[in-house]
Amino acid sequence: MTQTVVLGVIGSDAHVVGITILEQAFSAAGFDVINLGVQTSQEEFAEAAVAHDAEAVLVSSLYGHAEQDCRGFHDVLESAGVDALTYIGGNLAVGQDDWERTRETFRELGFDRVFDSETDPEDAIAALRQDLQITPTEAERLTISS
Amino acid sequence: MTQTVVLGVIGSDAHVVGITILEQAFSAAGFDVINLGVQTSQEEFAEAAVAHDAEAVLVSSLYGHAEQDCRGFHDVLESAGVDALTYIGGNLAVGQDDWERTRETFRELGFDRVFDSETDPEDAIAALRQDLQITPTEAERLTISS
Amino acid sequence: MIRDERIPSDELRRIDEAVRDDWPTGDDVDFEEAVAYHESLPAHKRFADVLESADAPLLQPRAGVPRLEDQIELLAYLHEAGEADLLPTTIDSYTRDNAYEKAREGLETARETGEDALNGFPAVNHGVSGCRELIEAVDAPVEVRHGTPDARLLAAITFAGGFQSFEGGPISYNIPYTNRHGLAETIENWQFVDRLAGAYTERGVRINREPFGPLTGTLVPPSIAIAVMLIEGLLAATQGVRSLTLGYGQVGNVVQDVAALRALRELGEEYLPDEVVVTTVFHEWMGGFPPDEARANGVIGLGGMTAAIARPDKVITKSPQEFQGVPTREANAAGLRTTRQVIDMAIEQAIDIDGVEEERELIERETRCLMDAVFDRGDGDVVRGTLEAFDAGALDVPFSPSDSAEGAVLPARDDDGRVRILEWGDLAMDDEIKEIHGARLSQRADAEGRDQSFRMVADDVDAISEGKLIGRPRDRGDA
Amino acid sequence: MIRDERIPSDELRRIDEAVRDDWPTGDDVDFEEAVAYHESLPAHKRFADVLESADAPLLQPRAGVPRLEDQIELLAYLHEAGEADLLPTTIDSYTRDNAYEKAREGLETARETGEDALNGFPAVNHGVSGCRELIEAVDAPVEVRHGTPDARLLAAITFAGGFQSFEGGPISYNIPYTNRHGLAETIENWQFVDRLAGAYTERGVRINREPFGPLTGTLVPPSIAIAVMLIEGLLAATQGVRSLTLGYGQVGNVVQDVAALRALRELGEEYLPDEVVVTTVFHEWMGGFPPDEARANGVIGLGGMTAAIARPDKVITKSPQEFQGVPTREANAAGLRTTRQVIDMAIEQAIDIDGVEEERELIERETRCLMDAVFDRGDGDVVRGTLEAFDAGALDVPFSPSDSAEGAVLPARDDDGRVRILEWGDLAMDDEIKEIHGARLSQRADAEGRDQSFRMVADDVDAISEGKLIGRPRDRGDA
Ligand code: B12
Ligand code: B12
Repeated sequence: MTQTVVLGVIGSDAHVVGITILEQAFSAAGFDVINLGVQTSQEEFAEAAVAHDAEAVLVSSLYGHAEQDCRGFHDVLESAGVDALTYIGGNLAVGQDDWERTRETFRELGFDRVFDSETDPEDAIAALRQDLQITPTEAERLTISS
Repeated sequence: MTQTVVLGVIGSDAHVVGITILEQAFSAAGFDVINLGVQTSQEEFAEAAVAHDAEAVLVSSLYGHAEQDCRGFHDVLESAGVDALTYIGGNLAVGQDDWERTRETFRELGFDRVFDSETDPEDAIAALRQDLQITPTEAERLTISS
Repeated sequence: MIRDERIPSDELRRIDEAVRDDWPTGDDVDFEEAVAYHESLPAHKRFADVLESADAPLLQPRAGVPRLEDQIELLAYLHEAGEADLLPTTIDSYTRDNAYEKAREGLETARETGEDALNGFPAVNHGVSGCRELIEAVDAPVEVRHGTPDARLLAAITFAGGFQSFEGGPISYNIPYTNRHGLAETIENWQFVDRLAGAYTERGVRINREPFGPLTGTLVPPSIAIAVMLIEGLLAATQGVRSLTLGYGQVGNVVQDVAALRALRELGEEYLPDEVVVTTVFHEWMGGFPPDEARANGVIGLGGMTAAIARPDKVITKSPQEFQGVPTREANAAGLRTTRQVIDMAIEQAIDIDGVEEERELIERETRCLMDAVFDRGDGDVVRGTLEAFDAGALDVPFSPSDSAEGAVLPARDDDGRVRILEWGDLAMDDEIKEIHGARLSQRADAEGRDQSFRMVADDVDAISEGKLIGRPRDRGDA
Repeated sequence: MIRDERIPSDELRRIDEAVRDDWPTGDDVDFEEAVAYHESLPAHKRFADVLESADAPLLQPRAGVPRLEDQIELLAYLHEAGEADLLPTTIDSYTRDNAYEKAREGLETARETGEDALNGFPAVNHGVSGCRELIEAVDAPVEVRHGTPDARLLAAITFAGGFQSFEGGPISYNIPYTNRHGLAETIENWQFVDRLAGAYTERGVRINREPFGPLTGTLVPPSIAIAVMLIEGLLAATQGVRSLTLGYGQVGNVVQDVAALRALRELGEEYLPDEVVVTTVFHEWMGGFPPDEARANGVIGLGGMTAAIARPDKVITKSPQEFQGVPTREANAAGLRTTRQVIDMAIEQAIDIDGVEEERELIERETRCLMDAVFDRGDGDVVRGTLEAFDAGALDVPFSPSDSAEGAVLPARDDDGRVRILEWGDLAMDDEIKEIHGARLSQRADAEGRDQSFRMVADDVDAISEGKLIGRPRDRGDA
């Protein structure tokens, strides 16, 4: 059974290269990826998560307005009845900010995991597998023995 | 009347390019330059200063051992009866030291002026003229009107 | 249906008034008074003149902070400590979205808290007088740099505010920057911007216009970038622009970059009307940077070297902190000085590299294919041709976030590191050229012992940030 | 009279014992045991093998601090954070002067106060066991780098201590480094060093020897540097050295630097016996650096670019703090990574520059003139020829602090930035070549509207540190 993830760039941000890579990587890893593209609103994320019964919502932000763009996001998700993991990643602060502070900010906004822009897609995939309790080794073993 | 300066690189230091430039610059500015070359000992400086009745002793050091090399230098000059201005310049500390601290160290060792390696030869010449109370404008005026 | 025709004066006036009604600061614009203001500026602040008369590449950074005093200080610093020849004012994202109210709030927060709550300078909210304060306070020409699909009000205010150069264009500030605006709409918006620049030009105030050459900054094949520059140049010329700086973003292969800059200049001279003064701008690598300042300095060094060989009129520099976020002013100035040192050490040398002419010819042939497709489809009208070519994917931009471009073209590097096209989509290109690209890419695939695939593209996207030019398969080592 | 002949075994033993008597730590050297020790080292610590089998330029920094633990930490850091392929151990100035007692005191002070009271690693005082601790603790091959005219004890101890590469030579570690040693004396000293390296080589432990190519680091004409490399290579080969890395310091003109490195390699292959494996090392700019890290990164970038085109076997990197003093380890590692990034981005590209072959031919012709002068004067004996050539000024090094060289040669850049010779002194050079240089320099003088003079030389000496390659008269601006 494939798991569905919703992916998009939030706010007015149009940096598309990162999610293009992520879409490919998550698809290659066996996920069903709903890619909403750039400049996606909080509501569009919520609607897509509901419509596709997503296990996870992956938010990308590069342009430095992530904090403003994500305020209230988890309320919107909740009101829409979304009960999915939420990850955010990319370049999350304006300027040369301290990463620990940035991570804390987004944890407090409600995200389950916060990734910096050095993140290798494989790390995010590993994290999601862990959070969704998919053991890749088992999955692989199954594939091999099937 | 031309004024004599003794110039040399102290200690085991063999960086010759700087004093080559300085020799030319001080000569062009009208000084009589006694260039002792590299790897000059404290005693050699003192002897030359006495022999040529120098107004100033210009010590260069680039390789980072200036402090060790200059310890006791002013005693040696004094015992030899040298009563000249003493300048030191170049790269005076090992590593990325604080310049103000370095300057203080060499002032305490007895140098009248301490120059960093960004020094333009013209600045050193101007300083020497000032210390020897040669007003370049007057000198120039004399040259022009003579 | 919108066409490539000059906006009549009365229409210009009508739009101008409507646009200026969008936000209170629009009221302060008075064209006649603004012309007089520009005339009062000293020669060394006249952007077009300074750029066009320079005899070596001028350097310009990117920089924008919300508060006026901070922006003044920042630019003065970049001018002095960074030795920048030309200065920028980068506009914040809300203003680019025409969300002037949000920009106002951000500016207020910035003023109250001292924090940079916006990622740029909200020029519309600073208004004509704020802009002029900036122009007067700094001692070099200043350009507005942004990424705004609908930049009409921004242009009206910044032109009146004393800025004499304005980046962007209907394609280059749409396709890479947004998914919210149709191409017809942005062309119409930019016809106004160009017409306004043309109106100043007619009055002797030559506003310099600079289409944004790097597009998505990510492995853009040179001919695609150049075609977009020529189209935007033609559209601007129609509206009366007479000083045009065509742009190009470094791909990292020296031969290809030098060839592309030559092709850009030559085709610019050829395609644009004689009365337009064409200059070129080279952007240091616009794709993903290494997450390490030392390595970033290497990327910048290669950019400077390329600029020294190609001799564009202007270079937009990057900072060693590009990866991380908006750079500190020190890092920004450092990027300028690193670039300056490399250029100044290399520019007096005769460095003629084999193969540049051949590559230039290839790029020119490709560009002509694309331009022909535009002219043919538009029956001679560039606007119609552009709309139809993008609609059909005959013109396309890789990694486009916009639905206005098919986004079907996929680039990859060949074995020498030159950017070629792996997936053509519906791009209007001769078969012979497609074969050349195909051969080069299969040569690389053979060398790497793998198929041509999206994996290769993804590897190339990451390569420079991971320390290499070409994204070779990892397990096969460096060679 | 000393000649170019292999030191007989018994003589080798005699000198070895005498030298080791100079300082207590000499006692711990046992040749047989040392050979066994080298054999026990893993393959990736065998300097010659690692260098000779590499397929891309290996990077090596300079670095030396007094205390053993600090040196281990420093090298480990440069290996990991700097990604250095080969590691150095730079020796302090007292040890270079054979002032082992002063070095001992400095080391003691360093140990007591924690301050770096010496400007390098006093390997003689650390002794065989200290050296081995270092070799074992770090995970790459390590070279001894110094500047020691009489390096016999240093060689005996460091070879026994597990180092497999040793920089220097009788000319290159005399002329630029000291005024206290005659050339005949240093040749004799280095015959011993080479003979000792040869003794290890005979036993299968190929000690890599690296003559110091940059000489005074200041506008050294390539042919002079190459001639010195060939002479030192020949002398080393006579004593049994079989792994030789010939060096060259960047002058900053890309064509000349690439040509010089090619000439160095080709002439090295030609002049040295077949049984010697010749490799080359390129030193990033060895003259005065800009007093600004950002600009210094530009200088380093140009060095990396040159290396990518010329592809030497090894590159010695500079740090952005070169101007200031001994760099922090972070800056040292940064210089490595900046270089790495430029090389890795450029090396897969085909960059063939016009005029390299022509310049290489010129450099080779010049070098042959100098070598002929040496062979002629020595009647076939390189030692005699070298002594007489230096004595007569037929071989000379600009900016030499040593009385062993006439120091009459004065270099200056031509209008393209290539280093030419302005004052020949008694240098043994064909008139035709002198005319070529003369013509190039007068072309520059004309372009600058001034005479060829020492002023021009002084301007060139300062140029790179002031941001340019060529020292143009200041009031005439950049062009
Ligand atoms: C290319 C680029 C552009 C292109 C974008 C083209 C396009 N449409 O995609 C152009 C030139 C148009 C552009 C425009 C702008 N840009 Co820009 N851009 C970049 C650049 C150089 C590379 C981004 C990139 O493509 N990287 C390659 C991809 C593969 O990596 P990535 O995006 O980081 O994504 C990876 C990871 O971050 C992670 N990831 C990302 N999202 C997520 C989400 C999750 C859940 C997870 C797990 C992981 C993850 O995985 C991805 C794949 O490996 C970066 C700087 C850099 N990184 O070097 C600046 C940068 C992101 N841009 C910046 C800015 C400010 C802008 C502009 C606002 C400024 C301007 N002057 O025009 C505009 C914004 C326009 C808009 N509306 O969005 C800033 C952001 C500053 C900040 N955050 O503090 C940066 C950092 C540059 C800088 N130093 O100033 N940009
Ligand atoms: C060229 C050079 C060499 C050449 C020297 C050739 C020669 N014989 O001259 C070689 C390669 C041989 C060399 C050797 C060494 N060098 Co060296 N060298 C340099 C380098 C790159 C340039 C120096 C130079 O010629 N500058 C150009 C001239 C015109 O400028 P200048 O010397 O600074 O002189 C000007 C000013 O300083 C000032 N000035 C100088 N003296 C005085 C005196 C007075 C009174 C006044 C008013 C002004 C003044 O005016 C001068 C003219 O404008 C510098 C780093 C740099 N600056 O970029 C390192 C540097 C000086 N060297 C250094 C070191 C450590 C060494 C060695 C010990 C190391 C080694 N690994 O071999 C040996 C020492 C050998 C010895 N016994 O002396 C260090 C010194 C570190 C410190 N002080 O903390 C430096 C700073 C490099 C570094 N960052 O590590 N070096």
